[in-house]
Amino acid sequence: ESCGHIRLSAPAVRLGDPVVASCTISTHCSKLDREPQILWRLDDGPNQPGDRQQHLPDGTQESIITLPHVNHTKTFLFCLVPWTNSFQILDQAELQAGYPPASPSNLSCLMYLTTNSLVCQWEPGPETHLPTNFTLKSVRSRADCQYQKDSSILDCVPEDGQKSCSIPRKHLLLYQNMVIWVQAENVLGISKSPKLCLDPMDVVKLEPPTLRALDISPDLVPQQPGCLWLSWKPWEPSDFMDQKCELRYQPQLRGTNWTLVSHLPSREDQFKLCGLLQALVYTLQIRCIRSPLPGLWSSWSPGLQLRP
Amino acid sequence: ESCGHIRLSAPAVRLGDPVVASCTISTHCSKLDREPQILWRLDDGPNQPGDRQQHLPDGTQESIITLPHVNHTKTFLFCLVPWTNSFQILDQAELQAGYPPASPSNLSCLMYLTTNSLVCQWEPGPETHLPTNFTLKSVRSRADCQYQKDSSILDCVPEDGQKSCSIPRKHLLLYQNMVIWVQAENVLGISKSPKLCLDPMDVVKLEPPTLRALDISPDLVPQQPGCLWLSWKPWEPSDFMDQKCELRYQPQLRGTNWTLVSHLPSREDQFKLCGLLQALVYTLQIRCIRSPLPGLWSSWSPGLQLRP
Amino acid sequence: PVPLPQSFLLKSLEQVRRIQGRNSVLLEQLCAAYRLCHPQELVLLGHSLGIPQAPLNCCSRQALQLTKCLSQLHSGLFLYQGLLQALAGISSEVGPTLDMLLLDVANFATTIWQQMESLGVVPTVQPTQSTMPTFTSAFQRRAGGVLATAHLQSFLERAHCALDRLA
Repeated sequence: ESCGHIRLSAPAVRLGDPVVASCTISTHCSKLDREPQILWRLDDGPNQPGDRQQHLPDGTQESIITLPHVNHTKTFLFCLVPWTNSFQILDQAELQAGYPPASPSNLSCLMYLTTNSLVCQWEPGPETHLPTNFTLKSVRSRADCQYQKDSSILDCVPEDGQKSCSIPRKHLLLYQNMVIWVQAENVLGISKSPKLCLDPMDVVKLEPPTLRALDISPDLVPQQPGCLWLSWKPWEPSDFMDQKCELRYQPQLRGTNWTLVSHLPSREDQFKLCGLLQALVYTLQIRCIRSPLPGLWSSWSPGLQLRP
Repeated sequence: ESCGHIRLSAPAVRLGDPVVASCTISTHCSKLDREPQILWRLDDGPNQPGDRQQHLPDGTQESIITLPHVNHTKTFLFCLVPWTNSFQILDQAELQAGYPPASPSNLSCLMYLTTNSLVCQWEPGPETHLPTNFTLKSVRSRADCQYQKDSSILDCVPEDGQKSCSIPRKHLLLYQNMVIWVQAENVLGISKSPKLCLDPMDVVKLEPPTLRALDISPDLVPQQPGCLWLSWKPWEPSDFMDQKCELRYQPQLRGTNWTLVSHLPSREDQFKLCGLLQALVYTLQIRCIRSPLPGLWSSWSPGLQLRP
Repeated sequence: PVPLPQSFLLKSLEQVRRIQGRNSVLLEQLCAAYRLCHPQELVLLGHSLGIPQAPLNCCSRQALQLTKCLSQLHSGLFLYQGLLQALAGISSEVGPTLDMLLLDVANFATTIWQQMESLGVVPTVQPTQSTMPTFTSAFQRRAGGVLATAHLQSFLERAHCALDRLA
């Protein structure tokens, strides 16, 4: 049984809040004088007496100190007594200070067809100065995004410090809705992000098709001035998905706008684009989206430079 | 119970060796004619009859085929019978061919103070064409490198295809001898490398010290023509080891040799090197070795270019 | 009969195409790894191993019965899920593809079941897996894999036709 023991009103408080500490010295502490003066020290600070020291009914000595504003995120509190010509530390307590976690925000998810995993990311909110654990929680739900209280909730724990988490394929029920949220927790509290309800297949991260120029030999098809022959095929992993695409083109001239051709199929072996000015070099790009089922636009394909 | 069953004289043979295969068709194979002609196929080759087909006492049909020289490292052998207007595969056997492993050679080990692991590497020997497992085996031994037969042997399995293995610190008894060898094994045999007996601390991979020029201000020490002031300190992780070092220097002139200064300490705050020609730029390098205890020379430090 | 919702049909068609794609990859891998490239050469073995094929007659153009068609779709997927599970551990080359295929088939079966629930035509008794073939050799497991995958491919083609007609 150690000689001294520190008790804190709370192991962690909000930055700036007060904390009360008590240090009691048990009677059987033989090596000490009968009623030693109990002293306190914060980290490397000076030894200072408590606010008051009293004799408890059971014979133990107790010193109480109040720290009005804890303004360090981590403080070591020492309880000491004078001994011969030095001081002896009897106990040490670690006091943490910070903020309860704010609700994580901007939760968004993408389904990657290459890794077959759903990756969600979020904004953690302001610094809490305390060890704070983020957990991505998900649960299968009915079409109306309701789920039984007892349905099993999957925890996805991000890698250290990451603000995203990847749910592997074996935990995903594709083509069904699931409810997803982030929980943040530290010693001062717990908070939850707003809930998302989605079918992973509706948030597929789609890559654009590969756009190519076709060099149609003149004897096959009469050359038409101001026309280009193009072909494209969908990004291979998304081949099974019905998609619609749009093509945009713009001459390499300062100040010209893009011209858009919409409602194109995701696979085109021979596409003739006319109405172009022969002298100019055009930049062409294409992008697609899952359709008619819900989906997200892919990015634009890398620019293809062609002269009609 | 399936209709047909292939037996091989051996699942694996040396490249070029013969193999004998038999395929027996059980009597309860109702769907087949009474005495179907048993055929063989190698990989995508043609269907061919066996050397001979016979009726066994228990009523089963057996076809035997001899492959005089197996010259593919992996062959699929099929046993088929004609059925309606096609052929039916009754069984398939996988025949491997290659060589038993030669003894691994050039086994050498280095102790890395940064990772605290002993890394051993070896030459695997000629290609065996068969899945061959290499295992680095080690056992604690007495000073005379003998060890009891029942002492526990540690297996270090290299990462796929690697010809080295790293024994972590917790499996090493430093300052004691251990016996180390490599075992290679495949379906055709087992081989062992010659044994090494070493104390990991005697094969430390030492890094050279950091060599620096001292600019001693003239008023402190009278400038002496043709002299350089140097300082060096040992590579930090090897600081606890007694080492001796040697310095070499050479003017940047074609055809000049290195001059060597031996038996230097591993730490020198002020070292005066004289006898140099003032007009020339010299390249200086230093290396060290654990001493007097056994050790390996570090590499030479990067060249330091100085003009006396 | 009650028309099926467009989103269900579109999702089902997409899932069929997804599974067909992965299924043909598995067939290619089994062919490349074991030279078992012609399922028609394994018919006899299939009989002796008892590799079942799932019926889809109620989805045919001539005899379409919507509720029974959905039920046959679900039972067929459930059967092939069992068959594919019996192939687990077949080899490291095809393992990953097999695992993904299993998940896709299971998810598609759930899509069908959910739709049957919405239509209130869920059979009173939950489907139980019929006895699966047992493989006594690596060859039987590989050959069983080729046959099961080939049967699943033809099942999916018929399912695609039926769903296409309904969409």
